[in-house]
Amino acid sequence: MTVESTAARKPRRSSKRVSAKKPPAEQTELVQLLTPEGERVEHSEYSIDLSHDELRGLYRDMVMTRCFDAEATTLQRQGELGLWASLLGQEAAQIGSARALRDDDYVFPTYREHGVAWCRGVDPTNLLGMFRGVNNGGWDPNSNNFHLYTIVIGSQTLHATGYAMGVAKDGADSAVIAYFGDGASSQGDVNEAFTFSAVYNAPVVFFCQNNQWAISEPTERQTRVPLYQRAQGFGFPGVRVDGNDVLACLAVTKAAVERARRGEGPTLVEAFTYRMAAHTTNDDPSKYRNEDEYESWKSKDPIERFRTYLSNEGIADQDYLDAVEAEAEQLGKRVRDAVRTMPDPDTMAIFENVYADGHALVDEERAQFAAYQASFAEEGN
Amino acid sequence: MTVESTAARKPRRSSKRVSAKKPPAEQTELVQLLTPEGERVEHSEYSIDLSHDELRGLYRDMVMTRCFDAEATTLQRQGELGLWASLLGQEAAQIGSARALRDDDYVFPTYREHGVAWCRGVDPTNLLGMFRGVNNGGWDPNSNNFHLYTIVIGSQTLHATGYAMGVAKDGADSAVIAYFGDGASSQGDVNEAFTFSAVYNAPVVFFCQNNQWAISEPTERQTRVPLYQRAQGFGFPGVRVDGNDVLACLAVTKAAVERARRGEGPTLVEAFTYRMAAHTTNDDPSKYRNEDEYESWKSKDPIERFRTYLSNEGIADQDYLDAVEAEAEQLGKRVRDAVRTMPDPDTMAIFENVYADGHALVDEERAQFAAYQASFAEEGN
Amino acid sequence: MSSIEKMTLSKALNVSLRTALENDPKVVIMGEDVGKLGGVFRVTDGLQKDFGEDRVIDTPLAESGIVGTAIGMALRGYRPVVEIQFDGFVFPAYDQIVTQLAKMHARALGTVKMPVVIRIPYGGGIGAVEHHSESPESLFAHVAGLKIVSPSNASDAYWMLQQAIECDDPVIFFEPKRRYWDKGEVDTSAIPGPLHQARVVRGGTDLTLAAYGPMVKTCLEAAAAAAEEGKSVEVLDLRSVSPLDFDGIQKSVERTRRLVVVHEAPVFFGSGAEIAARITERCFYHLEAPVLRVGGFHAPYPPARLEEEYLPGLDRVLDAVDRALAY
Amino acid sequence: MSSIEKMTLSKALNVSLRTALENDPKVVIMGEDVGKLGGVFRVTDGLQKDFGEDRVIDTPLAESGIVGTAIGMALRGYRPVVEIQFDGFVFPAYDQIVTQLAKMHARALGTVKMPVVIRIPYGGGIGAVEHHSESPESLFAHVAGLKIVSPSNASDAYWMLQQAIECDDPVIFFEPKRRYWDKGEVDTSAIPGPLHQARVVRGGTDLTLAAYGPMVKTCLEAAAAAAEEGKSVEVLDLRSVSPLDFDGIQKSVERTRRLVVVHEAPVFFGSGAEIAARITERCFYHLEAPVLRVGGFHAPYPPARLEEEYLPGLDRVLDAVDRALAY
Ligand SMILES: Cc1ncc(C[n+]2csc(CCOP(=O)(O)OP(=O)(O)O)c2C)c(N)n1
Ligand SMILES: Cc1ncc(C[n+]2csc(CCOP(=O)(O)OP(=O)(O)O)c2C)c(N)n1
Ligand SMILES: [Mg+2]
Ligand SMILES: [Mg+2]
Repeated sequence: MTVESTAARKPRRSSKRVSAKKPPAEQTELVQLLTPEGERVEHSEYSIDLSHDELRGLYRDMVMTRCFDAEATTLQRQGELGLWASLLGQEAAQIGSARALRDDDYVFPTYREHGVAWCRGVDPTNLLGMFRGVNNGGWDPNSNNFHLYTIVIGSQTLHATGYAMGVAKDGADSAVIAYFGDGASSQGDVNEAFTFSAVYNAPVVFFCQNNQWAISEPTERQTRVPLYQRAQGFGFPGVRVDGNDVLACLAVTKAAVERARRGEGPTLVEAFTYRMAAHTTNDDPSKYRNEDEYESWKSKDPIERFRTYLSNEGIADQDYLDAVEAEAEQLGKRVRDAVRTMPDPDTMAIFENVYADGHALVDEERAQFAAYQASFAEEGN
Repeated sequence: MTVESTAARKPRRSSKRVSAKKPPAEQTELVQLLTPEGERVEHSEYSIDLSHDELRGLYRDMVMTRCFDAEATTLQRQGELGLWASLLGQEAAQIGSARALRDDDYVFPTYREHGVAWCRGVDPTNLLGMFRGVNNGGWDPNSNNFHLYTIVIGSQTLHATGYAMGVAKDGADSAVIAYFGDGASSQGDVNEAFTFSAVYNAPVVFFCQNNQWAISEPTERQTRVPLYQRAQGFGFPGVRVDGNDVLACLAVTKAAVERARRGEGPTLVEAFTYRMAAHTTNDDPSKYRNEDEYESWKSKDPIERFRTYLSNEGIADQDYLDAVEAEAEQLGKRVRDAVRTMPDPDTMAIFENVYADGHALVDEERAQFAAYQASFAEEGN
Repeated sequence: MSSIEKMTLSKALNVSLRTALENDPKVVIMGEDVGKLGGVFRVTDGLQKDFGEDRVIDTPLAESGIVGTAIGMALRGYRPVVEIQFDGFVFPAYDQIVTQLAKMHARALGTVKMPVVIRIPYGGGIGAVEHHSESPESLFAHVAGLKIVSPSNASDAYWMLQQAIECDDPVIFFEPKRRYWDKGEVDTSAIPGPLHQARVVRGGTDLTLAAYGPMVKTCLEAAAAAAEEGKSVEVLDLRSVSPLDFDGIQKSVERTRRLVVVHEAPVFFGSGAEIAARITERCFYHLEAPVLRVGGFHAPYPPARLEEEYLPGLDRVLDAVDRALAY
Repeated sequence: MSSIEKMTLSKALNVSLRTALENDPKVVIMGEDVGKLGGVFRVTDGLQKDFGEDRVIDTPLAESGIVGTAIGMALRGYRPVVEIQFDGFVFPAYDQIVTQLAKMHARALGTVKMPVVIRIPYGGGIGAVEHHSESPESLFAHVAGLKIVSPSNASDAYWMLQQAIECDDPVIFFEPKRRYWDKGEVDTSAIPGPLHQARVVRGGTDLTLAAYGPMVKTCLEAAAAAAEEGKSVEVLDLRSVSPLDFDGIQKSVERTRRLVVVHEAPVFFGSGAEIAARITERCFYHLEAPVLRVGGFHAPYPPARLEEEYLPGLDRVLDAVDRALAY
């Protein structure tokens, strides 16, 4: 028996897909407050009114984040980090959404939310610990209400939902935000998070950065309709926002967060953006995507467009831009120095924090290993 | 710190739910071809044109199934079965959907699809093996293209999707149908099946019997919008059909199956029905639901309404109805006898079929156990 | 003031949950059918009625979701006690348990705690259909970050659950479902011993039988039968699978010089393997026979009509005792 | 006609997959990034280009879905070879593997077969972040219905994968990722030995080191180092974890009278436990020392900068050898 191809079905299938997909999505469904050319436009549902200070702040956040990210990539090339997952191109999605939050809100990131971490006040060098291989998560989640980076795709969405259920139980009006990617949308856990959050009306915002790639797989391998539409099937609203438009990301996230505060339950925000860099420093995108796509997205760069807007509107002058640049360089230097002097963990850290209340076997193995190590020291004497 | 209730959020939450739910759903969204009073109505999208023989056949299927089911319940009470999961009330959903299939289509059931099994030609006594505890699945799935009963909620939906991917690969125009319950809709696996089937455009029909209960939990614990709407978020159509209307179930399933054959991919059918019996013979529904609900659904009984229709239209006379009744009693008797004489499995069956290609440890344990057992025989001598 | 009462093991669990809900407002119960129904084994019977839907939460039918949201609630300061309906249905939650729940405390360098209890009715002997009779404890014991316990009687059921809920680590609490209806005395004002310590439930000098959960009773019966034949068999109720009380086992084996480990779970890669390996290392010069294991076969749990022969019963335990004594 | 070629272990896997795709139209490859990218380790490099998207299938990012649909395809007559991207990401698929894949053949009373191979790059030593360095084989070995193998060299990689794909049972194929770049000779026209048989890769008389996958190389190095000190250490490449070749181990241990088992996975409830328990039972009167185990600690796999000390290396193996010989 030979294996026939599915060709017979394919033409219909792909024609189906084309008709169901992008053209309407990108144009009519996408919330945008700033065009790629840096022109401010209004949206019927989402508006925003920020002071010049606040606007400049968003710019600064994005520049600082990008600079930090570039520094980390360099540090990886120099062997100071084992790996780096760059957020290049996703600054607007991250800064916009994160700046919609209050301090008492809680964030559940993936492994790529360096911009969000920045807004939460997490020291950037802290983010590098796990990429350098000195720990598996280098900060106390509760000091900035910013949970640890989560690598197992999608699992944090359930933690966010549970946390939000707890918030509701406490009668607090905080909101919770869960970040995840387009690839993650396929995981059972993410869909269970949709179910639980809807059923319990949990105050959580699902913020999906659709950067159009899950390593080498384009979003069509995960869904045949725009991802924001997924929410409707679970009974809560979904909205697609221009992920390279920091103002729109802020406005849309703010609206979602406020819904959550008002007790109206979850919202899915799909930030339509693009992963400008490789998946991680281990990855070689030339294997699976072409230069054209990259170029077309370069012209939609989130920082460029925002700078154009700020300059055109006279909100930021060259001095300000230069000052931010200088500050970013300072940050880069600080991070560089900090990483290079970051101490390796003590070997015995292997046995630390395995349990909060202790475990006899860990104690036994710790003691044995210490004795084993001491035997070398003795030999060395 | 005290735990406040979520009361502050609750009013809004529940008002939200009410407005989003049943009233419109049941009336405007529900596909119906036969009213609870047995009156034939037309539907703009779904029609059906069956011969009198075919119509009588559907009636016979439902009556035979119900009778078999009742017999199994009795056998459980008598201790002949360890457990029984009754389909009482769901006959129309099962017979209607199953009669929409061709022999070369493939069925993936839960543990309650006795009516579907009947339509596929599986000998009813075969279904009882696992409930009697003589096996974990008593038939060859390929002899009737009816897969084994699956107990781990939702997992068969992925098997169905994979099978359908294989069908497409073979270039065949068969369809696959996956049965599952309202509770199952919450499982990650079911949602992953939606994703895979959509992405690969697999020829599969997801047939959800929303019998409104997952053991003691009402459907509101699984979703706050009607379940058929879930499909849309994954990019394929969902439709809600009156699950107590055998004609509508047949028409809607047939349309979905034909879509699959034409290479248009998956469809979700939600058959809105009611679990008239306990979850299983172990369950006591009086703990969690009230008599009223039961009574109101009794008046929508799928067999009653179909009989009324057949009688009113002169499609079946009393002789026919009596003949079916008699045949059903025969079936009951046959099943009763078969179960009572069903042999217990041989002890050594424990070691059979663990592997297809053998495994040294199984061989070793089999031999040891045989020797151990033989030692008693010797002692006995 | 005495507070000793005779009750079934499942009732003891129910009372223990009630006490926990009363004592700590952060304790919440989550699971399928734990509310109005009170769980399929009635272990949470009446709790939702008395503590409300906010404390006793019926969840959607999704085990990964249950454990995943429990983790989130623990991060928020709650102490969720999660019910998995049957042993065979814990696997959809396996990823959340193994990659998240078990590792969160370490990942956070100790800054967050994971006081989550996962209750799982486990084991066979109740004539159930597939997936309702398994003993998956080994699949969790290998994973660092989890604690695993299993009571064998009503008193332990009450107290060990109290201790599990008070523990700041995730505890998988395996309930011996075929012993749910066994009655025993529970003293709710006693001071319990350490959660992870084995207990000698019958003294003996010729051989040690080590078991936990449902097999403790079987071992006691076997020891009684052996006594009639003049063999003095000690029975250890291990109570905890992670950590295992190797000190306690060693102490017993140094006296009896023979050890048989009994569990329902398959022998291959089961608890008996770990116990045999470590005790052999610790007691190499004491052991007069290899540590023998009695347990399930390397086969799926069989249909109900075969379980009596599949499950380690009196005869198979005694057979192992005889074999060990024959060395 | 000779067909011997020197290639890396990962290349041998690639060639093996290519051969399987050529020989059997029912073989399909499924996984995340297995298509254009050729997998994150390039094991499927070039295969989609040559065999098309219908044979080499990029899947949605959902491991349960991958294994679940592979089961369905196997039911339809296909022979899916599934790739899980890293060890730590197999757990979302655990339920499908344990409750469905492993049990389907038995559930169907033998009427259906489950020829599904699950390839998992596993183990540490590559300086990766969390979840990318684990060795979860024990968590599968306890489950009946699965077969578990792990090659240690290029030739075995090629042949064992051929055999796994030909096998009508589900096989979990653990690939020692830190050995992917090690070169070895592969004779693609040889006649391979049985898939589940251990192999003596270095003869010796004083002690047996048993290992599989990545640790075989370490054990060979340890044996060489021991030889310099005048100790004759035999090294067994177990190759298969389920079934374990107890006959092969026993034969070796009856000669050497001492056994040390080495694996990266945590010792507690690891393969070493099962081997120690059973070999002690089989060779009770032969063993001059308890079976010792060298492996991971009961702790999450540590961050990369600690893995050198965490992983069993030459020194820790030699330490165990010395301890065993000291008895
Ligand atoms: C459960 C699981 N499976 C596989 C992986 C390997 N992996 C890491 S990132 C990634 C792609 C994620 O794509 P997406 O969700 O779109 O996020 P992005 O990386 O684009 O930000 C994969 C497959 C993982 N980390 N976890
Ligand atoms: C993974 C899993 N979790 C829990 C159960 C226990 N269980 C058996 S049936 C059932 C309810 C199923 O409800 P639904 O999907 O609506 O199907 P119905 O029984 O109503 O036909 C539950 C929770 C199970 N079988 N599998
Ligand atoms: Mg992405
Ligand atoms: Mg139901």
